[in-house]
Amino acid sequence: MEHFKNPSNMGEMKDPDVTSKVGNPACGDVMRIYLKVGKRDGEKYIKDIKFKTFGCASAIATSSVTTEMAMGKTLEEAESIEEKEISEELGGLPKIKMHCSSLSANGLHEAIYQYKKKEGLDISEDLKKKHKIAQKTLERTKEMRRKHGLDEE
Amino acid sequence: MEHFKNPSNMGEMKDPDVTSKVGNPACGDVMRIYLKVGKRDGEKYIKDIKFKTFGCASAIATSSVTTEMAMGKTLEEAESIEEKEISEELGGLPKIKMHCSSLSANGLHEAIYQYKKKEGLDISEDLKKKHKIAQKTLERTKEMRRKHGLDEE
Amino acid sequence: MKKVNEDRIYVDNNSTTPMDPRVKESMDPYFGEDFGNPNSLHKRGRTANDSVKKARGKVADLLKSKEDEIIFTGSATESNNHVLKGTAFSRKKKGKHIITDKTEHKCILSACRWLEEQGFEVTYLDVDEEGYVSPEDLKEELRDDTVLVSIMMANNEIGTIQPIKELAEVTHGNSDAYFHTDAAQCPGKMKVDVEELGIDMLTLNAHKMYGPKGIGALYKRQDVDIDPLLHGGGQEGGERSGTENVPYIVGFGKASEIAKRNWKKQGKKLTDMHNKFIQKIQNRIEEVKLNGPKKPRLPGNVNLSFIGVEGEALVLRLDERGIETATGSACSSEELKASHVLEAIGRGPETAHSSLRVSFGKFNTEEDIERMVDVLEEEVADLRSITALDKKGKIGD
Amino acid sequence: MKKVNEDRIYVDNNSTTPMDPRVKESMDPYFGEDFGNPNSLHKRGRTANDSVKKARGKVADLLKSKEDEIIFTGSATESNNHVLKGTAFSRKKKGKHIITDKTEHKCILSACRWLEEQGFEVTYLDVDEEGYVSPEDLKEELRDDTVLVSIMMANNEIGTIQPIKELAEVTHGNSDAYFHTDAAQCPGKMKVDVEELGIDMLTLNAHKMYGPKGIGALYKRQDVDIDPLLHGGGQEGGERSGTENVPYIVGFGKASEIAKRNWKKQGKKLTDMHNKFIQKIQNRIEEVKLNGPKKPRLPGNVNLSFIGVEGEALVLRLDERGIETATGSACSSEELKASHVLEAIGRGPETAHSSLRVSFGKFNTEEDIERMVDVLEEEVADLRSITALDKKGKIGD
Ligand SMILES: Cc1ncc(COP(=O)(O)O)c(C=O)c1O
Ligand SMILES: Cc1ncc(COP(=O)(O)O)c(C=O)c1O
Repeated sequence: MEHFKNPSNMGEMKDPDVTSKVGNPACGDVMRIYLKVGKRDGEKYIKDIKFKTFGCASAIATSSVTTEMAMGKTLEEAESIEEKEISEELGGLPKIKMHCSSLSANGLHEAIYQYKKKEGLDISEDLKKKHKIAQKTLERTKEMRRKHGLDEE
Repeated sequence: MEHFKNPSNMGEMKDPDVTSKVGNPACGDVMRIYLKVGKRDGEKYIKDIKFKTFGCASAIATSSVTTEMAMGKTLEEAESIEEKEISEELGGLPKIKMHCSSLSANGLHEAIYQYKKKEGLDISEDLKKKHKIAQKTLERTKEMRRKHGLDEE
Repeated sequence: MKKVNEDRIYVDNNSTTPMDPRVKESMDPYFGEDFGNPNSLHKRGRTANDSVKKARGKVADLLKSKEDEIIFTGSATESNNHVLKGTAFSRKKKGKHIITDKTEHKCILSACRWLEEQGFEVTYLDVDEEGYVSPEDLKEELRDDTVLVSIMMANNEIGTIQPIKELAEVTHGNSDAYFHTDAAQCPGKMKVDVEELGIDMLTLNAHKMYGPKGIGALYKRQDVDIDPLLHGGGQEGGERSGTENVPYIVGFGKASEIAKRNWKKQGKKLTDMHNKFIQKIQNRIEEVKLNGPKKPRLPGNVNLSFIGVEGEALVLRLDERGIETATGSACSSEELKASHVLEAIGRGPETAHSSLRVSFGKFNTEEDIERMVDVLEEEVADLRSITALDKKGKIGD
Repeated sequence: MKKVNEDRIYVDNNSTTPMDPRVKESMDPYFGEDFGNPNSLHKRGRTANDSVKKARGKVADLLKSKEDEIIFTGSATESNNHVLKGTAFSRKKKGKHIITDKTEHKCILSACRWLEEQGFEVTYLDVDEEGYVSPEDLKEELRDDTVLVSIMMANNEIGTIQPIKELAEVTHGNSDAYFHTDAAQCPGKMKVDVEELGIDMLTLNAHKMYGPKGIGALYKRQDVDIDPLLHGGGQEGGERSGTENVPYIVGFGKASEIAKRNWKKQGKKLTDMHNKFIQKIQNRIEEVKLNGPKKPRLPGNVNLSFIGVEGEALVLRLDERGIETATGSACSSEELKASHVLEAIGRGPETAHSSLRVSFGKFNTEEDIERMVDVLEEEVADLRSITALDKKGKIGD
């Protein structure tokens, strides 16, 4: 669990091109991804990526791995990174922790979505769907917090 | 448990004046008492007493103690020996074994009943009642054996 | 292997067994440094968790089941209660009928009686004079609303080995009922292969196979779904809650490993011992009745009635002379009733109260047999000289 | 007394405790020569039986109950299931209503949920922000058909000590219901006197008081009559069947003897430790929330939420550095839900997922506190530098 003890690409980024936010604190997992996008051979690619995670050891480790995997990739390549690859990269996760790799994948995809939207780029149907799911989770969270009156806390 | 390992007055008696039989094999306890009655100072007394018991360790030990207690006593004295005294003589019996001391008392009382009946002596109401209970137990046993068809065994 | 007790002969192995020293050894670390709770996240917890997993694998190996089909419980009693009540309550919409037989261990019978009070219906199958349940009888009693059949693998008192494979086939071929067997007496002495037997659930415990007292297991086929008996923190995959008894689970694993390795050899040794013992007794003592099947019987199990000799008295006389045995007589039970098993095979009360159970285990030797027969001959003769019953075991006149 | 682990700091004593070496020692003979089954007539059986009796006396002494009011079970989980289901089924003609509260151990709550499925009705009382059940609330919910009230004595997560005496009085003064309390966390740290408390039933287990895992006890007042959970051979006076776990029963006896002798001293020591620890943390780390009552709390129990720091991650970071703790976060539970106890006292999910439970035991020392505070300060800072939540523990924008 080196990725848990000494995670890579961790922390805030100054002047990111875009930031995403995914997760559900009711489940104990929230993640932010910061992206800087560059251009290489006419293609947009991830020039820098950082994360912040509120989550368990697996969530932190998958965040770290995901950012390592995404770094330097073109947007299209990064968009196609799936949770399965992430957990494989980590040497496999227990079934009960699979949601952690899905969190990191979501965080990455959401960041790319936000970037593409901001820049007015084409967004694939698949990415749109992913974005919707991420949004819904956040909505549910807000609702729950309202319901429980949690802001008084 | 010396009375269990080496019971006193155990075994059959040749030419007894009377024999009694009490108990219920369904409960694992059957006892026979053999009596020889003598006369001393004009009073009838127990000149010799022996027992045979099919029963657990406590049943054997109480049989042994009961015969020791009765030996040499007048019939009236012996008639008044109660199960409580018997168990006390043995240093107390666990509650669950109290029925064993009652078995021995019953055996003794039944033998005296049979003797008095045979000799045409006066029988107290109390002794009559005790006899009736002993008879009923035996009856129930026979019935049960019939019901279970046990004689085929 | 060193005898557990040098001067006394312990032949009550169907009641409980001495612990194998290797089992004890396997448990020790978990009473010390490795005391962790398997549910904890930290290292001590994970160590405990790994050990439980390993032990589960060993029990699964013994039964040829999958790992996650093994649920650790607190006893065979608990496993049996779990099966009966768990099935009854979870399937009550499908039906409320259960079938078992009259020679089951009391934990099956009294759980069934309680279920009857709760509105379930139980059929108690008769057995023949050797203790066998008949597959035809079972077939006749199966109904559309039968949800469970529970028949023990080997009887703890009289050693009858039931035709489990056949009974399970009859059950599955003629109903939707689950088939459960209580196999507490079997491992380490005979083959117990859940696949081959074709059963749905099976009860085990450790203390009949040289493991500790107070731990049991339940094999439950993956697709069998019943209610838990102990609800709570969700241990054992939610099937049986409560902090895991790590040392005993590890010990159970070790005992299973040994049982799996040795059952053939042990089964043969114990069978030879009980056969030799029965023959010697029958040669030297008159009026002895063998209770249970002639052969084959549960390896090591002997049950004899010495006519006219009350069982409890005989057990205590033998005990005085250093031989530890058991009886189906029950002069110290609340109801004073002799064994329900002996009654079920048609023994009358006198015979039932005259029973002696001798059960050999792996620590017994040939010399034990010689000494036992000598002592038995003397004590039976002595108690017969006191008995109030006649030669046929009757009250007479 | 020698520390159990020299290099690692174990502060998860509310989960399970290391075994006291004297307890281990007391158990050992029963894994060897004295392996007998207490139900056997012979000497080995009687020896075992006597030992069980003696141990029962010691547990009774601890609680100031009568000997035959103590029933040995396989765990606190079993004792609690026994009380709930046994009372529900035996009193169902009188009524089908049970009252408990939202902060009970899961074994109470899930047994209640199962009973609801069987047609019983359960009221789960709210607690205030420190975790207290209010006697007034209880009074309001009591009904003619209430048959049982079950409120724990001290909460295992947040250390709230309930006003049991008062709650029992309210129950008995306003209904025919039995009053039960789960006191698993209490012995050896505080007074547990069943007479003084005026309760009908009480749950205990050994592994929270330096005894073995896999044994529990149930105090049941003589005149309280409920159904058994484990039916069978009639052990424990027919209240709980199954061959007795003699070594653990003996160990439980020993642990009780020690707990009875030392509870005052230990209670004070543990209270001092938790107070000192809380204070140091609050002095050195910002944005820390104390969960549970300010004081008095269950001696040794600390529950803190480090805002923005997920609990499971913190536990594992501390574990890497040799400190063994627990959390109310449950990233590895099926439902991913944080502690129901923290929810019941009004903690939001972020705070609940940020909780750390530290529970001191008798083997901890003052030096442990120093080292722990240093390490915690570092790890909390590090995890806060990664966290996606803002300073208030919110998601922000
Ligand atoms: C208050 C309380 N009740 C019940 C239990 C259950 O104990 P066990 O898991 O040993 O059955 C625990 C411990 O986990 C507890 O703290
Ligand atoms: C066949 C059988 N089933 C169940 C049991 C009950 O075992 P335990 O008392 O360990 O629960 C026994 C042993 O007594 C047994 O022989």
